[in-house]
Amino acid sequence: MLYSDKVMDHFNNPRNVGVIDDADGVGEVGNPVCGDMMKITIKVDDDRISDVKFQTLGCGAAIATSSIVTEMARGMSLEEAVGITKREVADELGGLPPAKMHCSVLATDGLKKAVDDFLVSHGREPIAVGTISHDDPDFDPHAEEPEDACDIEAE
Amino acid sequence: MLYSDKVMDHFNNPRNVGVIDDADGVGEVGNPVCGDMMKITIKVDDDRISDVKFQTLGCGAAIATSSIVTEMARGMSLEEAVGITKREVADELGGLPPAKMHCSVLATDGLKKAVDDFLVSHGREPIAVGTISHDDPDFDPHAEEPEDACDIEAE
Amino acid sequence: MDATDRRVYLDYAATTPIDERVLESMMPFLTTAYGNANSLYSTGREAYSALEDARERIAKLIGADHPNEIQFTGCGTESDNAALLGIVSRKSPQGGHVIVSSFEHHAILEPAHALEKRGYEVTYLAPRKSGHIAVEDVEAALRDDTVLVSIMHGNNEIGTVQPIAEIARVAHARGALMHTDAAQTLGKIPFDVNELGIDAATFSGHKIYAAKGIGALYLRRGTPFEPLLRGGGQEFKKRSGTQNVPGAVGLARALELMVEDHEEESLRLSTLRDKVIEGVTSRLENTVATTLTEPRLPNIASLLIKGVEGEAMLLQLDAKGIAVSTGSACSSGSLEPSHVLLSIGVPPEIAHGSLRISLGRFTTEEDIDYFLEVFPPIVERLRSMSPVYEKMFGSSAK
Amino acid sequence: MDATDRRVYLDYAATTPIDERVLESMMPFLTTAYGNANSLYSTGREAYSALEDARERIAKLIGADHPNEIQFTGCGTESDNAALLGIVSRKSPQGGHVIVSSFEHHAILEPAHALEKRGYEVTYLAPRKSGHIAVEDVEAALRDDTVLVSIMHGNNEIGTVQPIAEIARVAHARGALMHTDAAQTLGKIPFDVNELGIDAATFSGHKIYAAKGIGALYLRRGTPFEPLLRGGGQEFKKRSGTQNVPGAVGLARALELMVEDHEEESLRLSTLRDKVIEGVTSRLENTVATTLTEPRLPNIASLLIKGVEGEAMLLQLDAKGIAVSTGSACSSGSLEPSHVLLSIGVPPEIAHGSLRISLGRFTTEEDIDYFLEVFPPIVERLRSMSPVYEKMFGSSAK
Ligand SMILES: Cc1ncc(COP(=O)(O)O)c(C=O)c1O
Ligand SMILES: Cc1ncc(COP(=O)(O)O)c(C=O)c1O
Repeated sequence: MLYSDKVMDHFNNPRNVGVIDDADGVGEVGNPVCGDMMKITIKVDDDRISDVKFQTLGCGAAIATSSIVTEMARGMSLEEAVGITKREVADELGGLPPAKMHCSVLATDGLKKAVDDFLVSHGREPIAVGTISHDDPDFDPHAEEPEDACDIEAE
Repeated sequence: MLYSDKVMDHFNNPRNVGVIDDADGVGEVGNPVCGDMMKITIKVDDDRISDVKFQTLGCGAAIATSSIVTEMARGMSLEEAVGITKREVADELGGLPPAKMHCSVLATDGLKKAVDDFLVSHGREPIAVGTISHDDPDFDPHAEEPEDACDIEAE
Repeated sequence: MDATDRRVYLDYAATTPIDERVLESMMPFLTTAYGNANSLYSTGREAYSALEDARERIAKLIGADHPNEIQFTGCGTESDNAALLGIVSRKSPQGGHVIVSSFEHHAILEPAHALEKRGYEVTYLAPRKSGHIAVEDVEAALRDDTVLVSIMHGNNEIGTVQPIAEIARVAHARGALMHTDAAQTLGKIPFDVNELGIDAATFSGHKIYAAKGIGALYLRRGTPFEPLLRGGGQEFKKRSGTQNVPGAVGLARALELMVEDHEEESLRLSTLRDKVIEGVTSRLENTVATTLTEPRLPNIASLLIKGVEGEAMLLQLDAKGIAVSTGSACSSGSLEPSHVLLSIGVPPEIAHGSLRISLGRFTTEEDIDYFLEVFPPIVERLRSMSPVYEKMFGSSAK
Repeated sequence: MDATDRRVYLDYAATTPIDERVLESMMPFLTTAYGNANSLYSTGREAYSALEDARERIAKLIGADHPNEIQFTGCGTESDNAALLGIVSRKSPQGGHVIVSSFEHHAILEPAHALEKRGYEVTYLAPRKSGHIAVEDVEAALRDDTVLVSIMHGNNEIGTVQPIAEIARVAHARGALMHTDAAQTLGKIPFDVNELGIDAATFSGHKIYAAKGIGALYLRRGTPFEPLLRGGGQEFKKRSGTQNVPGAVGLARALELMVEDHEEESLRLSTLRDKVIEGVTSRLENTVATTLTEPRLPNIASLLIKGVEGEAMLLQLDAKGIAVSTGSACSSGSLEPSHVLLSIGVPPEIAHGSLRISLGRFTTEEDIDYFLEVFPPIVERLRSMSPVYEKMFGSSAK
């Protein structure tokens, strides 16, 4: 398995790590039992994301997708932010190994949750509810299994 | 498969090749269909083998066993000559690869036939009749198959 | 030296470099002595002699009764597959029962699943918490129709060594045959097929400084066996395919080198291994050795680093030039973390943070010092990025 | 030069030396770049990149649609076994019909026998007298339940090349899949998986100046397949076992070198081959080419030398430093001479006297001259030692 240079850059130098103390919205997704978990906090100004920070427990792809999604979301309208797809996240990173595509879902789902948290806490309708899911919209149950060397063990 | 030096010597420099024109006994064994055939001619003096010559079509082991058996038989009494076993022939050559042990039978059987031919043509009882056989007295049908690399193909 | 130029290989259990003395022994057969070992002319006989010489030396080094009990194969996986499928399907073609441990390498587990599909019953025997298979558990699992017991000698992830001689004894007492996967142990700890009393054993070249692409299978004379690779009848009709003569010659040389100094080397490595374990657990809270129960391989340190994910550690160490391995699911693309860790009761959220440091011939004390210097800040940084570390482990440890 | 010091290798169909350019390409992976291609750190990624690069180059050179259609294996025999057993047992687990030719390599015939034991029906299709499989014979043998047709591309003993594209077409028309054993043809004659229309193909490294211990299997995407070696899931789960990276890199380089100049080389070799045939048959009575019907491989001269036994010729040539091969039973320890020669109707007593001269990259015209000088007296001497030569062949020829 090979990560792109951009993935490695975002993994080694993740942007926007941390927690916004007076956050307007908070999203938490994932589960340590599955090996990855993400918490994202946002500041919202005029229905735009003015600041965003994340914390992630997880593999290289989990951390890199978290990092890039914060970069993508900053300055976006809430509608736009909720619309970011896992494919866009992966593309922005110059691609992800097939076995790692699910990590992009963590990042987009976390962001959606944070936006909804902001909306609901302000008495508004959530945008993302129902669309949040760890299910991969691109998932094709009949596709061949990901053909990638990371899919195997090194001994 | 490795032939011993002595096998290679007898193969490359076979002793007593040819046909004795006024032979007292002639033995022919084998079959070109099986890939090997031997003809042995003997002179007998006073019930001893005074001269012996052979012709052989066959592999290295067939030629080498033919050659050594003529050396062994020369000067022997007819009784002694008929008593040479395939194991003795192989031992005399410093051993044969398991897959080639059957070649020693060709040599001993040829010699026996020549002796019997002499006896019968002189109105005497054959010694060897009934003992001549391509069956290997050492053959064990329950033994493992010969474990030797010559037992396989080189591609 | 600039730290980032430094290269420290600590993954000898995954693969080893070829020792240059091994490569040297192979070179004639990679260049001038290229004959097919099955050809009758001198170039072939030269290859044949080298092959048979390699076989004899290996046979002797593992205490085999006869060189022909060694077949050369293409890898450890092939040996494992051939042993499991070949013995079981010949000894008991109509079905029966097989025992393997649940922390075998996949090269055993997968053929075991294949046997199940063909109608055999397979018991996957769990190790005890210490990471060892208990003889009495094998005894309890044995049945009258047990055909084969296959328990690995040394575990590749946690380094525990199983009581193979005792297991073989109880297996034989019930009429079952015994195979052991010795890919990780050969040359590292004493290995004698008669002392162990086994019927078959798996070896892999690239774990002991020989080449990739060569393995061997020990098969005691008379053991029922059906070949996995069929064809020209090489290797006493037990493994067809033109023999990899340089590979075989290298394997023999490699084993000789391993056995030559295995006592000193074992001591040297286990000292370094203990230094790794002590160094990490004393420098970092919430870290623990996976198991410390003997017997263990001298060269494997298995650690659980709570609250971090293995692949992340691995990649950060790689950025510092250090090569290690993890049992995290994320590194393998599977959904579950290492079946080995789960088998000994490590919870998944901890197993994701496992780290395997495996040492070898070229590991120095400086390598370990460098690792111990570089590793703690990496863990601390990753933990500081985690949304749950404090919650899950922070208070408990402080 | 003293004649006995001279070494002339004329058995390239048995195995080839590693080309030094191939060995050079392998060397980094035999020394510093020893990583396991499945490891995530840089040493592993380096090996992974080299492996995938080798796969891509091979895929391109055989016209494959996707690099993942190439799996690396341990030898041609493994590829043959995996293809036959893996495709048939996955496509039609409940049984069915399989067609192979009767002059396949044993690496196909033996697994075919194994399929028969498992309840499949196998047709062993005989070649015509010319040594070629006729398309209409395949067509006639095809049935509605035919699962797979496996016909070798180039025959290793007599060098005939089969009409694979046409055979694949008729096989597909009846819903059967098509495999071809291309161990002897890859790189020697044009080989494009799409032009041939095949679903699977076998390659072997040591036949094309790569190392022993490496082979490959082409498997068209979507072809049903069950792995022969199961374990860690390498090679897209189709062939487990730590990959032989140096072997794979060498195979790619070797194929490149083959393809680079195959047209000139083909011409050069076929000229030398014809010189061998012409030289022997004109110098010696009662000798004949086994077949002269095209298409044939450029590098194999198969001769029938009546009234002598093959092993004897072979050993006498060896004493002069010349390496050749024979289809005589005596050289293989089996009871029957070459099944290939018998399959095209050569009587056993003639087949025992077969000789295969196979040429390659390092064969020179001087080599052939030397062979042609040395060979006739050997045959004459052996014939003069034969008790039956005059009787069987003497009068007919004189
Ligand atoms: C215990 C064990 N068994 C089997 C294997 C498989 O060996 P190979 O990679 O040579 O196929 C390995 C290593 O990969 C191993 O560690
Ligand atoms: C036509 C053919 N198929 C298969 C093989 C087997 O290849 P390997 O020796 O690499 O197993 C060979 C040569 O040995 C061959 O000539």
